[in-house]
Amino acid sequence: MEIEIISFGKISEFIKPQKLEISGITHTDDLKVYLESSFPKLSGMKYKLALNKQIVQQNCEIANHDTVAIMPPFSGG
Amino acid sequence: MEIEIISFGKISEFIKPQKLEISGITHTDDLKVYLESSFPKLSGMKYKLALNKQIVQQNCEIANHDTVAIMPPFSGG
Amino acid sequence: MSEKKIKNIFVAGPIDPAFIADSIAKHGSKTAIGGHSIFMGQVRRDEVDGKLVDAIAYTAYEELALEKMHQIREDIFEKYPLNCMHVYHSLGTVKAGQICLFVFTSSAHRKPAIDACSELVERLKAELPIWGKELFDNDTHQWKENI
Amino acid sequence: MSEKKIKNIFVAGPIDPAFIADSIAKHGSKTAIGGHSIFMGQVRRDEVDGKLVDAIAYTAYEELALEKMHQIREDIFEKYPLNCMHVYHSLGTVKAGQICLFVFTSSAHRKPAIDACSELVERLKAELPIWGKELFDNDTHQWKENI
Repeated sequence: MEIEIISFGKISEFIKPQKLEISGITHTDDLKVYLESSFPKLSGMKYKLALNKQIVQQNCEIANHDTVAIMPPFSGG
Repeated sequence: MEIEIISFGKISEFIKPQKLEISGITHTDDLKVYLESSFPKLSGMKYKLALNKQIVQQNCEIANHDTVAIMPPFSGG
Repeated sequence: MSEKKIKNIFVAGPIDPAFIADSIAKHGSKTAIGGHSIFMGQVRRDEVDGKLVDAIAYTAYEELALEKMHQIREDIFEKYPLNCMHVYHSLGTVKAGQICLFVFTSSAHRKPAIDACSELVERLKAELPIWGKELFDNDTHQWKENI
Repeated sequence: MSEKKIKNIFVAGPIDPAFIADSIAKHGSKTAIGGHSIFMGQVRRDEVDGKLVDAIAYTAYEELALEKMHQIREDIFEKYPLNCMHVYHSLGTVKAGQICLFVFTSSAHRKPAIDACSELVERLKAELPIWGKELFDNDTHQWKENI
């Protein structure tokens, strides 16, 4: 299936917005493993995912055409 | 001796600034008794004294020409 | 003992929002500041026995209040790492909806500014010899009491 | 479920003190209010390894941030008896000394406004997907991290 990836803050410097063709990945925990191997810089970093504009708090199922945001720690204010 | 009396807030409505000739009164505790008998409305009220611009926390000695302020509870802000 | 510089905190009548904006803008050159905390007291149109508060007339034992404020200021500066502290209180008549108290603290990080501001407000209300007379719409009045 | 009205909190560039004054002045007609609490974040000219921060460039995951802010707003209104709550955050470039965050709460008595304001600031910093990029005077940058 195909998902859309967006990223923010310092992560946006090495992961550009893109469509990803993934297979065998059904949940966000699997996706994290996949992302960290595809983008090795990510593995040492603190980050959170948001799935379709919802922050991922626990392992969530991913569907075709979902949007996943990769977000480093927030620093507003 | 002679002392000067000033008053504030609701107390200023029945005790006007004035000089008081007192005798036999040497400390603020005695003065309170005297004031409450001279101005009966004062006796039911909460108030503090200030002696020469210092709030009276404990019984203080009064000297000739001192200024005593009679102050109801504060309500600034 | 070092020489005391007693600052005035009293302003005649209400505190203008433009004055507050000016005060904020002046801190733009203080680039070590990261957080500002402000408290403002506003006169409420309270209803008491069917009468409405039109305004509060403030009086103070000014010399004692400024002396006391000086102590409070020193205590707060000693307790919190502040860059700035400003306090203004109205004297005279302040109408309902107008501002009678303006407390403004600034620090590098947010916590000291926030904590100092709220401690200042508590201490001012409890310790400064200031009195508010609530003026009702039928020309009667009542002396306010802080609880 | 009731219809959600998602309010925008983002403003382009720094928050002008005149805007803050306007916001304060508008509350003059709300005569049930007795206390206002304000927090403002200001960009610090921090020094990092000999370089000075000239400005912070803010970006956000706007839709998620506004959704989250809506929840926070509802939580805070439920927890405190507030008359008003206003939050503004900059996007884009804010120079050292300029204001990037403005939080404004009002209530009949002082305590709810003060407590709600400080809780709001904590929650915004922790929960809103906003990122600050510190721009140094030698054209390098560093991504800020809230501690």
